[in-house]
Amino acid sequence: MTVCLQEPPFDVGLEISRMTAERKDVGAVASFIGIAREDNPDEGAEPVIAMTLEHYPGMTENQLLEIELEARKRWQLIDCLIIHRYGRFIPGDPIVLVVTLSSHRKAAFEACEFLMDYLKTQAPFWKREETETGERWVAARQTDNDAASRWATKT
Amino acid sequence: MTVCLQEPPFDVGLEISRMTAERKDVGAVASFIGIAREDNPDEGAEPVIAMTLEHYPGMTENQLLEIELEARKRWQLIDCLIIHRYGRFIPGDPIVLVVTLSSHRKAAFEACEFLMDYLKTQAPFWKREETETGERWVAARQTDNDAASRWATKT
Amino acid sequence: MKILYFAWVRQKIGYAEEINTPPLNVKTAEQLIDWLIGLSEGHAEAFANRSTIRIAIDQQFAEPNDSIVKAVEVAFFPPVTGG
Amino acid sequence: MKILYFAWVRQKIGYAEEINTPPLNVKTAEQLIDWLIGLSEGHAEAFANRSTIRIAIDQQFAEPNDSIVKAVEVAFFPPVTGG
Repeated sequence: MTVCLQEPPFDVGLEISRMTAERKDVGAVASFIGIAREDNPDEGAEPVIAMTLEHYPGMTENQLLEIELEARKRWQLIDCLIIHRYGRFIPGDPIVLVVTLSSHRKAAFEACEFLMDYLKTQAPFWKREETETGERWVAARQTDNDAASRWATKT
Repeated sequence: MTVCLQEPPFDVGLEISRMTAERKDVGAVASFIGIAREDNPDEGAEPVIAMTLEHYPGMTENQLLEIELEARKRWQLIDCLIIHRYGRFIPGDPIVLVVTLSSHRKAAFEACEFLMDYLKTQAPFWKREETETGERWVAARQTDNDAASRWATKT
Repeated sequence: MKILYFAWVRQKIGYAEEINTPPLNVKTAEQLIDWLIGLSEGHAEAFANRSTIRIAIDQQFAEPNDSIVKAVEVAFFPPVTGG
Repeated sequence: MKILYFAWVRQKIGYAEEINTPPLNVKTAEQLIDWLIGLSEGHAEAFANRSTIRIAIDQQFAEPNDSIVKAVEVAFFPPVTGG
């Protein structure tokens, strides 16, 4: 069970290998990688040159740990990993990695999706995008709130 | 858009790198790895020494292609990959890999889960497990049928 | 007509494949099973519990009532357990 | 009390952090905002649309009515957009 807040990139193959090495009880590994995109369809088609992810040092780590704890309470996970980067990214750069290990795929999939939904709404990160015409803070998405609130009824 | 039916192992990190390389439109990569487990709780705790996956040559490839096509019809996928192995496996060996790429995470997650549910029920594979006391064919799981039938209403 | 068997259906029958020409009145997958049962004890045993048998006609999943009249390849097997 | 600002709240105020001692009658996060607004034009601008402001008290998400009386650190920021 690991959460990492870091600037450097991560290696998804390596992380999954580490987590599954020597294990015979893992039947399912679900993973998700969030990547910086060039376009932001919500705000028109103006290409994004780069984005900077600001965060709240201290609180971010706490929230990542709380989100991870919540997932482990709700699902039978053998292991799980959250790596969230901060700093400046160009389109194509991976920003976040979530990996969940379970005996069966349902728990692995659900926990992975839950973790992403909660990261989007519960972790203090803010995105600023650079385009040719300037910079702008990315607005929170209602669809992210809706996605996260799906899980509230299951508590 | 690739489907592979193969005996050799796969490298999830390499596959994801290949699929995302040079792209600026991918925001979400969901992946799933199915791994041979030692225990089969459905049939008691007798440890599994190895398992052999038999398939229907010709039909298997067709079904993988059809399942992949169905996922691409239902979700806006930038790319997707199915690798399914056959042959003899020991606990810890990866058997199946599904990777889905999309702009947003909802499509990537849903398509990945759909592909796994359909692989479990629509692809002609049969598992035979070896234990200390002998061999047995793994029975189909009702939970797999239930999981697959969730998607039927969305057609 | 090529008839294929997989998993425990194959094991009970004793081989994976046979080329056979059923009589003209055998028109559906179900009727083909009725006819195959007469071929050997292994066939009878393999098809003893029909609700557990799945069918593919020319590599497409099929139902017991589906026609095999134009089929080149018919396969019988247990419910699939891949993934 | 340490007061932190992030993202465009920080930009409008002009700095990321201030140490301040609000008067004793400032007991909730909402009242703290009322008081901060008087400090500078930047503060007033940052808090102009309060429904878009999120609050953390001692690094826990909080509501406008939550008490800040014992708080060591209060943060104000827009809705989060990570992941």
